[in-house]
Amino acid sequence: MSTVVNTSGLPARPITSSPYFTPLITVLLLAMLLGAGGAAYPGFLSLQVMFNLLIDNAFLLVIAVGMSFVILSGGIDLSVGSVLALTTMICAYMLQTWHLPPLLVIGIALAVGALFGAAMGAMIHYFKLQPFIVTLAGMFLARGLCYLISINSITIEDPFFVALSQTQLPIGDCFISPGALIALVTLVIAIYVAHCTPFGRAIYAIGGNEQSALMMGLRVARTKVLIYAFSGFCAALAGVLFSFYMLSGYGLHAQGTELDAIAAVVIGGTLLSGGYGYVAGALTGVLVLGAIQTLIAFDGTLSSWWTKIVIGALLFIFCVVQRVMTMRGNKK
Amino acid sequence: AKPLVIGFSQVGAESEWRTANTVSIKDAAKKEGITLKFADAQQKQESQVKAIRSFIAQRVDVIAFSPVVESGWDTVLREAKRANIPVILTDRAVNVSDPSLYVSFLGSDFVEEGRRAGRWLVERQKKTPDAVLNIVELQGTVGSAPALDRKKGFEEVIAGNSKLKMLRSQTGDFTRAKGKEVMEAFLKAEGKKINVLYAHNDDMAIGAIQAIEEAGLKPGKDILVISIDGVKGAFEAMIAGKLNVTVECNPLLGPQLMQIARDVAAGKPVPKRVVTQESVFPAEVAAKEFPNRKY
Amino acid sequence: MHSPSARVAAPTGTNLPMLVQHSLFRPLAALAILLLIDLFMIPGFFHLELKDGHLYGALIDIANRAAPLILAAIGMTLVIATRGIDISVGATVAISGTVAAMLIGGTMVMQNGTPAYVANTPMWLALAAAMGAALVCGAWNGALVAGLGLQPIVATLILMVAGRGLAQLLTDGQIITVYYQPFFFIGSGYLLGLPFSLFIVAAVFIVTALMLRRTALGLFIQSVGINPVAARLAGIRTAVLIFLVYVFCSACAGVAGLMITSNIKSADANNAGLLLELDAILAVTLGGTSLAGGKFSLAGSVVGALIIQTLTYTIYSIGLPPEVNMVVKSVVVFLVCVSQSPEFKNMWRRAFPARPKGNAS
Amino acid sequence: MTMTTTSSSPVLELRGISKAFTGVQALNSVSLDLYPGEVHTLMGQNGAGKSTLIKVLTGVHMPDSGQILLAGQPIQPQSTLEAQHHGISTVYQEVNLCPNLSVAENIFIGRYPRKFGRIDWSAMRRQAAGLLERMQVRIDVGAPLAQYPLAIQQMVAISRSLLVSAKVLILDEPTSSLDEKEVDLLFSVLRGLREQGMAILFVTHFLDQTYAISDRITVMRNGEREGEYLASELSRVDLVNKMVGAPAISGAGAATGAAPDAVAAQEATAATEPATAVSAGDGTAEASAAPSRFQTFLRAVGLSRKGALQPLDLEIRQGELLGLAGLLGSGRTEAARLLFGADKADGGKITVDGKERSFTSPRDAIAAGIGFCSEDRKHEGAILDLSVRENLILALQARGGIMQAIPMKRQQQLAQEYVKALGIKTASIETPIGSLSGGNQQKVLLARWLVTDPKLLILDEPTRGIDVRAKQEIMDYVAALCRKGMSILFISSELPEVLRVSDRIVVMRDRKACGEYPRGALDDTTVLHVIAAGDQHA
Ligand SMILES: Nc1ncnc2c1ncn2[C@@H]1O[C@H](COP(=O)(O)OP(=O)(O)OP(=O)(O)O)[C@@H](O)[C@H]1O
Ligand SMILES: Nc1ncnc2c1ncn2[C@@H]1O[C@H](COP(=O)(O)OP(=O)(O)OP(=O)(O)O)[C@@H](O)[C@H]1O
Ligand SMILES: [Mg+2]
Ligand SMILES: [Mg+2]
Repeated sequence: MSTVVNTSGLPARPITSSPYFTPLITVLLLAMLLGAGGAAYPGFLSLQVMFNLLIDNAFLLVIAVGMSFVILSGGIDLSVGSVLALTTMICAYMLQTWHLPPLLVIGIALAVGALFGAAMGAMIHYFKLQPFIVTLAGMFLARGLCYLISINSITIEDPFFVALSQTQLPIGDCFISPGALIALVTLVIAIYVAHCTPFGRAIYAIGGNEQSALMMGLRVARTKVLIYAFSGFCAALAGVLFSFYMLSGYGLHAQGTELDAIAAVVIGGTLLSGGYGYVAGALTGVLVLGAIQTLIAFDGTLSSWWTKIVIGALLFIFCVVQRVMTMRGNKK
Repeated sequence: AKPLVIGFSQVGAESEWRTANTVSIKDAAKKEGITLKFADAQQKQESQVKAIRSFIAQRVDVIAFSPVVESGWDTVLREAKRANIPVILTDRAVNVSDPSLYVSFLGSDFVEEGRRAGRWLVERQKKTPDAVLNIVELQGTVGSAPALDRKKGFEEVIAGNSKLKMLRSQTGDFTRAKGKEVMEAFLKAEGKKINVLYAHNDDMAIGAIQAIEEAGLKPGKDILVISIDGVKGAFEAMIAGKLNVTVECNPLLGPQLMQIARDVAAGKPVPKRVVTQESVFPAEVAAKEFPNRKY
Repeated sequence: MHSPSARVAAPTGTNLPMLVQHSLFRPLAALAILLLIDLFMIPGFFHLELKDGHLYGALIDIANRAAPLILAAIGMTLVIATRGIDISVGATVAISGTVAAMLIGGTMVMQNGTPAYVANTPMWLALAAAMGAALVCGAWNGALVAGLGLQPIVATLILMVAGRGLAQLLTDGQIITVYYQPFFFIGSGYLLGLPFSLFIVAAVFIVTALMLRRTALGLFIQSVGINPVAARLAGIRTAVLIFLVYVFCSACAGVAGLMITSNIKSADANNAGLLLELDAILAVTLGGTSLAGGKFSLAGSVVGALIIQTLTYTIYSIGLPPEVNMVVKSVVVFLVCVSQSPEFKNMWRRAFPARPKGNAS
Repeated sequence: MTMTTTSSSPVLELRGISKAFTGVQALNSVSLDLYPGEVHTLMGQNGAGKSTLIKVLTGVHMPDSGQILLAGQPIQPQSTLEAQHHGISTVYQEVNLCPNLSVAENIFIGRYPRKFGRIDWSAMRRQAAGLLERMQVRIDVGAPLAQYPLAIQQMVAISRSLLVSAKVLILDEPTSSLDEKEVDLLFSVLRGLREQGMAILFVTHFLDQTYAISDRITVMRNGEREGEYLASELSRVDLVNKMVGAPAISGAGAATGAAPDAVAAQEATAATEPATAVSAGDGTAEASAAPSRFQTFLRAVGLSRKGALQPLDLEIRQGELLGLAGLLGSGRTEAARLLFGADKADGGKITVDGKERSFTSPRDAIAAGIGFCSEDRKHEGAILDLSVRENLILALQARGGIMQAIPMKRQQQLAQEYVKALGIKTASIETPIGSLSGGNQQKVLLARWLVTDPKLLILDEPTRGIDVRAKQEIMDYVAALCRKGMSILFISSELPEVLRVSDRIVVMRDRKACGEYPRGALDDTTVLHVIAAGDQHA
């Protein structure tokens, strides 16, 4: 009589409605993809190939981590690919022309990225502009700035960068690159921030309902600016990793990476409308994209257009299976 | 014996030229009984690096690739070297600290192409020694190697000539639509002043030719049109008298590439630089050449 | 947008004339400023002349060039109004253009000295097939978004990635050149002295506007965009509506594809309509439609598209080096967007108060 | 003005606050004093400016003029955060929480318990469960808020506001979706806070509640303060008169009875009864002339949905007002949604007018002549950016289909008609519905269904947030429609109201029907018994 509402009468919540369900499906699908690759192509399932997935996609992972924050808050950041390119350009230019110490260069590059993001975040928040448009313009701007620095590609010869580029950290008889480690560390920090700090939770709240977040007294303005600053920072960090990876600065680097990052985040189970998802999903998403590419390279018979079609088809399968499974799970 | 396995990382399929290049390589491999692992990088350097890494993981016999960009190849090429896989570059060069990272570079010389275009114009100018020729230029994609080099080569040659004046230079992104659009704008801004159009590829030239016609001028006569590549469309335009000259940039690298690959695999020495056979096709020879064109 | 007040509470400005209050005012003003710059920077910019019965001039060029973008923007407006987005527009353009070009093709046959051209397939059939292909693209997107409930960006990303691949598959990676005069009429023909493409755009615009005005379509689309749950409970077939909107958007893109293909007389599967989707989205926003869905302005999108094309044209004509193109474009976008934001208007009013009545402090 | 009995100096003073929106002067020089250790109730008709006053006070809106003094010091809160820092804690009229976060987080976000610098999740859950326990809500606090019905969400919002050690607590219609028992619990919590010296500002439309809890009442009318009174010195009749403006009620006998608010209001509106003259169904036969009255219109057999509703048999007759009573989560809303096709039923049959139907979408139900007014107006009802007119004709237009656009003239005529008939307070029919006060939005949504002239109208909490007088008007209006042959399924958490208006009452408990009673078979006490026990089948 005294109990107003009681859960005892409710059926146990099924696994499918658990918030972990979508990411779980993605992990399963990824395992299936890798399994299929292993069955079809000898050598595919070797440890080094798996490490290569991380090494080759380290920069994408870092970008996707930043993008996760933005998407969780209900926004989007299209400028990341260009900011990455701009960072490589800044690094290369300052190293090659001004011969600044590499650590200072990295610091400056990261600061520029974060400031760039913060500026966009401020415009989005204070002028109530659409994130899509502001970051689209940001994308043009950052690319354009690359060309203003130089339209040529600049090779980086700085010994520190070269050393980092060529260091291989052995694990068994395989190896992993410092860049991949940095990316993983970034991921871990981001997961901690998202789930264990008030800032992280505020991101989720804003993604859930910005108006409510404001009414609940959260610092929406600060959080939003910080989110985009973080995304810009991640893009710049990815740019630094990319510089290690490529040892060059170039205005045409990483074209379309923003879409890869968005796709990775979404495949990782984060809802584009904001509020739902896990930062860790970025890793699964990135690995899925990487695995698709590796699979295609191992196959080695696809024409250019077939490559595109197959990528599209695999994306389709991923999205549909994920969607159908979740719909089954909590059909309402 | 086991057939030779070549891993080839292509830039993409962004133009007809590139497609012809791919087809040539695939056909040549098939004809020679070589197993070709083909990967399309969709214009992304990072994809090429990934593809090369996966070739190393698959332990192919030879790796060949057309680099998207010149710089940034040291690390992955070192990995290839450590795995004892020889690397051949096609079409574009790379900028590495240690030249032993690749065994051979097969391809055209973009700067030279630009120079050839320039030289043709200088020759042509001699026919009308007094007139000043105003040039407009349609560049390729901003920052891309062919765009930079073709501009450089061309400028090098016309630099000393006071009768050749560059009026406008703008990017047409290597596409017909953009070429046409930019040319329209040039025509509106400069009007009849324009005497020469130099386009970094045939596609932009073909687009621009349409713009010139729609403006009521005669391409090839009122405005001289120079372009680079030598695709079929360019020959048709030359036959119709709308294009004056195209500098060939030969995509048919397949047979030469397979030959080098075989030599490398057999341990034979190969030249570090193999320049593809290329020529300049002025309109006069177009009709005769046309039936021989493969792309 | 969760707060309705954002848009409602904004201007109380009583001293401004009605004109300034109109939602089209700012986009139009931006366009006017650009044209003004052209007037001073480009000699003879506004000059129009009649050449063999064709009106000829920079303005005509801009309008003509903007035609495909306007079409794409019209389709995109409706998609955005339902809270969606379609980033596969460029791919659809490539597909429809390729299908048309392949079917028409046209071979140059030398008939006693004069080159004559014949179409491989009757043109109407080719056009129908091209539009059919575009509609299939739209149906695919629509099914993924409305049927499966995928998020619009991701759903259309699939076609964006695969679409050009499909088009290239058809052409084997070649640029298909068309040699068939009647086909060229769509993209570069003239009617009554004006480019024919303008008539197509006008027709699509008028039909769409009429549909929105005269039927309940506009109301339904807005309802779905603002509150899909409530719209469904009010009895609107939300899924069908969303599906149709994507089909419509692709149809617009299909026509744009025909126009582009016809204009350059060839189908370039890899480059036709490249990044058109971004420009279309930009046009819609510059026109004052919010990406959050709901209220939209079709005319605004047209103006937005004209702004973009005028800007592009200006950049090409005033002799800017190509490497600054993007910087200029981004700066203009920033300026136009900021000037449109109500917050900016408020700040402006606070910074330069037009002597309003009694203030709080 | 009456003298105050409690402590001498107010914690919070509002001085001459004015606020105008486009076309509306929402507040006109309103003053208000809040004293510590007092419950101060704000009363007024829909659109009187109560919510606006609260929003000004808490930094959501900037006042055009006026002053806010906290403990004598002027403050100008620019945001809710700032207001919170000043010790002002608020529950707004529309639930403002994040649906994606867990219940516990919604309570604690912004002030998490920390351990080693990071959020202490387990402590947070424990404390959240404890807080809700005070209101006797026992739910899984780890589950996302969106899983719970509106009432629970409201409790969560209240718990959140209780968490801060605030000086001032503001509650804007917190009880609109709660039933009596929960209201009692809430009140006991509030009394506790009052003892501790907190100043509480409370908004409600329920006279009972007003008198149960308040020490002081401020009445607002048309954006102005009508007056401030001690609750003990103001009779119900006077209160209603002051809210409405005209001395509409002749004092006697209104102060007692099961539903005094209703009684008072009934009389208040006696004169305006002809408001129902607007005929929703011009063509339908007069009530008495309709031979079909009380023939079965809709019959549901074994209607069920996993996890939401146990098989339910329900019969609705023509021209009948069927009440659905029950506690929170008893499945009333679920039943309504299934009848309307808003959710898909797992099993069961629905027969309408003798024909078997299956509703896979609301459209099907609408085609069969059913209308449904949802309890969640923010998410399932109002289309905020659209105008009153557009919101009002939406269902009618949807039924007519895309092609048959209702001519603008007719739209305006309909809108004007209903704005007048239901007394909707709006600047114009072209005003976006989002800028109407909560109660007026509700009226527009009701009108949305009335214009479609449905054969069966399902009203899920239709009077939530509607003022005393309007509630009466609406219920009378609905009753008149019933007499003309429309069937109504009426769901309300206000038992007295259900008892008063229903021809027949179905009581639900634990997601199934547990009894059916004709009019008059239940009274205030027996119905509680039935709901609680559920086993006394009639
Ligand atoms: N954001 C807004 N824009 C325009 N008008 C508004 C806005 N908010 C409120 N109003 C208007 O201000 C007046 C007062 O509204 P308010 O919400 O304060 O009423 P209320 O007393 O809370 O009514 P209810 O009991 O129905 O909740 C109404 O006429 C309303 O239409
Ligand atoms: N205690 C609860 N825990 C979780 N979910 C609940 C609980 N109570 C109800 N629900 C869910 O809330 C939804 C609405 O319940 P239902 O509303 O049908 O009851 P109601 O009698 O209409 O109550 P209300 O007065 O809240 O509207 C259902 O989907 C039900 O599963
Ligand atoms: Mg209110
Ligand atoms: Mg309910």
